[in-house]
Amino acid sequence: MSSKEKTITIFYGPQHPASGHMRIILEVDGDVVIKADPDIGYVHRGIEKLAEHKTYFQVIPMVERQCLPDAAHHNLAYVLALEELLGIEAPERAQYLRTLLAEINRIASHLYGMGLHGVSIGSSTAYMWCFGLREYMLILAEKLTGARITYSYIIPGGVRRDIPQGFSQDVERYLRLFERKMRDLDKLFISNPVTKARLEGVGVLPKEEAIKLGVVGPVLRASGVEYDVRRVRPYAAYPWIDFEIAVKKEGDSYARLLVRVKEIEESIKIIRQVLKDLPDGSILHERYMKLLPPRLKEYVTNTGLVKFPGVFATMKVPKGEGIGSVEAGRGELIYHLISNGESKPYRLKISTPSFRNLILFSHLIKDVKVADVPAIYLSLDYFPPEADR
Amino acid sequence: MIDVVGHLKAIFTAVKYLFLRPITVKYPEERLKKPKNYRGVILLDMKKCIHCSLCARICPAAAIKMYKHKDGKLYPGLDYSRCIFCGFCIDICPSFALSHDKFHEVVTSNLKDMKVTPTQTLEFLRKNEERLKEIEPKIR
Amino acid sequence: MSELIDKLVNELRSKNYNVSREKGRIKVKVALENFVEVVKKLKNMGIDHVKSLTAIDYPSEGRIKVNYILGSYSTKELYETIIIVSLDLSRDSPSLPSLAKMFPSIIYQERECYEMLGIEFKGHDDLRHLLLSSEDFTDVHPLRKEFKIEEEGIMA
Amino acid sequence: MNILSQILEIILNRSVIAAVIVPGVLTALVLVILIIWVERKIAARVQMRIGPLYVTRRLGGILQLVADAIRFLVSEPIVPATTDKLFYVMMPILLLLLSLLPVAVVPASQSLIVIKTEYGLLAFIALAAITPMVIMLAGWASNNKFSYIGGLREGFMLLSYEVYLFMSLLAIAILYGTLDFIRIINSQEGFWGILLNPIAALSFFIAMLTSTSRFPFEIPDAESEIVMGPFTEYNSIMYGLVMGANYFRLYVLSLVFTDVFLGGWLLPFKIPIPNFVITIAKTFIVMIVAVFLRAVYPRYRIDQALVIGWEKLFPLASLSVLISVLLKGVGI
Repeated sequence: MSSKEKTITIFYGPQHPASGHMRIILEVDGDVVIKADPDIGYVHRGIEKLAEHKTYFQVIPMVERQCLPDAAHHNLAYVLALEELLGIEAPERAQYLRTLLAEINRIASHLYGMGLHGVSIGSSTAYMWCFGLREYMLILAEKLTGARITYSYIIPGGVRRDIPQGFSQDVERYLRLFERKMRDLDKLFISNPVTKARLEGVGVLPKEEAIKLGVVGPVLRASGVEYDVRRVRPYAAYPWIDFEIAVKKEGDSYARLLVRVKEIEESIKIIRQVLKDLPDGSILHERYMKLLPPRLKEYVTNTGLVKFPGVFATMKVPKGEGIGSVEAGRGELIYHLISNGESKPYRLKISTPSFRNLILFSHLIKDVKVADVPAIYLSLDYFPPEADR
Repeated sequence: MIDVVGHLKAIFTAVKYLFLRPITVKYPEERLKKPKNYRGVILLDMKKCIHCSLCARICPAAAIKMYKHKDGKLYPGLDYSRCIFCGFCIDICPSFALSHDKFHEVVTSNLKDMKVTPTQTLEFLRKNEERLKEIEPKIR
Repeated sequence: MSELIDKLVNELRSKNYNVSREKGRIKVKVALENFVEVVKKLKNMGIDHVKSLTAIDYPSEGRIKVNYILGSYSTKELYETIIIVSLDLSRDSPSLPSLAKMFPSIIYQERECYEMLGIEFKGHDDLRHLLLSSEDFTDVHPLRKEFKIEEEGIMA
Repeated sequence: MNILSQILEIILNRSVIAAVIVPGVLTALVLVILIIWVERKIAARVQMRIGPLYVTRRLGGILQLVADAIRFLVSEPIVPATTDKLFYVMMPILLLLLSLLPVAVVPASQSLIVIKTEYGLLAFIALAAITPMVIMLAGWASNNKFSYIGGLREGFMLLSYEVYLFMSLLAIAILYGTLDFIRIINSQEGFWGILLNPIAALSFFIAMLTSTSRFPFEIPDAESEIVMGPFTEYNSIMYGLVMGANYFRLYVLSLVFTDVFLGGWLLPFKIPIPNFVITIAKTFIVMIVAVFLRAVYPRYRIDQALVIGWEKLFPLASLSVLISVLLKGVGI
């Protein structure tokens, strides 16, 4: 830097310890950021293009991989779009199981975001705690699906596995433990006066601005807009489930943290409700059950493990377009799937919450201290691989 | 004003945890018990295989390839450098020839060994399990 | 369905736009010259953000179809409705007016669409590459159909 | 024979022992290694982890830090091309020396003191005030944007914490009517300074946290904000020195805290152990409390730390001076 320049440019990432796989180009005057320009694409894998070269079924594990903390929701949104094209709806029990996994995953996803948010303002304890508590949810998901993060659990027409024996008791045990630890986390991190001092009034996003910028998820709800896809366009078992939408008016980093905490509490409630109200019945749609030979059908009903009919390998999907939208951990997630009647998608457009929140970087990180950059950035729970796809 | 209660609560909670047991699992000496139906490595029972190659067709990572065996028939072989353990091949197998093992920590000394031909699947698992036995994990 | 949505649909129909309506969805097919007018009308009726911008390449028909998925956060009656505005562009030199001034939420989506399919958004202040490197991908548009990916067979 | 006895006389000289062994270099080194281990273990425990374990497993990984030190020693030092090389290389060494220098006037027991002086407190303040300058210079010499911001932050922090650090010591000096450490300690017989003037103790403790950049005031080298602050460009042994220097500073300040507020080697009851052991043990406890806060707090923003310094702690330190004056007036 020459002595004449008044400002310096800081490359906040991709090698910065708190940046993730992206960079923000900051223009800094002393300790104040004047301008921020996000530069993304470091983890772009071209999932939309790759999807055009895979069969409908092969796309399922792939779409999960753009956002590992939130795999179930990507899985679900894609399958909803696909089911609209196929013109089927999963049986009720499968819908409840989808909701179960989605909520377990939402807790894990929020804890992931909160942990990183904690370490961004210096609380390594918050980081370790959130990741430790997230482990409980991963264990539950593992019991349900057989995998820790990449579930590939939801398939067109249903889900792949019924709940294992004794699952409800396991869930109750883990949830109790989880709730107890959450109360300690609240004392240690969330209500910690230093945390409050660092986050309150930082990165304020007023309601009008939030609406204008079209942001999504906890960020939107922390600014006072009561918009939750689970409520406005209910999918899976949400029409039958009673839950509150977490809303805050302040719109600052702390409100976004609190909205996540509240949503975790609601998710726990939903998980309990799902396990209480879980209806009996098949977990795979009638149309595909019919295709299975009797031996396999018996196996499915006895073990609760779904066997795919052979048609799944090369499934042809009617011409048309399907839209699947879910409330993912980070916000509204939309899959726009266009089929031309072949066995591979003609075009798959994924509108991810992280990508839609990207616009906030240049809006919120302006006239703030350098120290506030991580406090704002990670309060958005921005996940670079999800935005880059 | 200074939130004294908040400070004290935070400090006391931290002190409390000084005396509680850690939750860390000392991997690899200890490991968590894997649940039933865990999606680990994939085993092939060559007697049951009906050579339909559905597994290779559905494999999302193109990890499964069909190998021509001595008897002139096709059997699936798996490339673990690609496998993502989604278990689609197992679920689509109409004759239960493919199945999961709970074991999942696949390690080989070079990349070529990750490609497992149909006849090697069991041997591959055994080799890996032996490597683990050297550490003698405690299951928690 | 609420009255507001009825009113919205009727208004659009009265202008002879091609409007179809399903559960929770309104599809509007417009021509390029009416596009801005329709979007302005929608904006006046409470639509305030763009959820998704999808462009689909149809090389055999020589066109690129652009879908805008719009929604509203400010009007409660419109929460559940999504509005899909679609229009066709010629494949050779696709260009259409940018909505970035009207809906800031589309700025990055337009940038992505520009690099992926080579659609030019007139009036966008900052039409740079976003995800792809600008050196390797000038005039290469990966989401067009002529961009092929190698595929493997199932045999070893 | 004459030379040998002279050498022996030098070695057995109390000043030399004080400088080299207690409370000087050797004790400092051992305590620093121990405190880093304790810090990591405490943080791990609060975070439901185990912490360092595999080096000397039976002792709970206590030699982990020795292993780390060896790693720092043997890794290749890299001097970036854009730095001001002379200053860049010099600063870590200077920093280490200057951090430990104030220990020269601080006693560990009646006689274990390098330089016995009537103006110990004053000398300590003068010596302790140099290190922040070196940190700023290190940041400047690195010629890196993050180092530059980190150096500036250190400068800002310096302006705020020095004031209440000195004022709390002033309160003590007024209280006991002397600047001599040993006389201060002797006057605490029966009644420790922390009980007489707890406010001075509090503001000194917080100043200690701030000046050694401990949580919640870990501001100059905030990792998630400016990578490693002034030390971003430092690596291998140079970084090891920088990191050690910080803990040395913590040690010296804790020692002063013990001497001034915790009655040095005085105990309310009699036990037959050497005086310096008591002092060092107390110092270690103060250090543990200081590093424990890492597990509790996030960090403040720089402007908040400055506001806390000027609006809360400056009045508090002033109050402590007032208390001292009043106590003096009452005639204690």
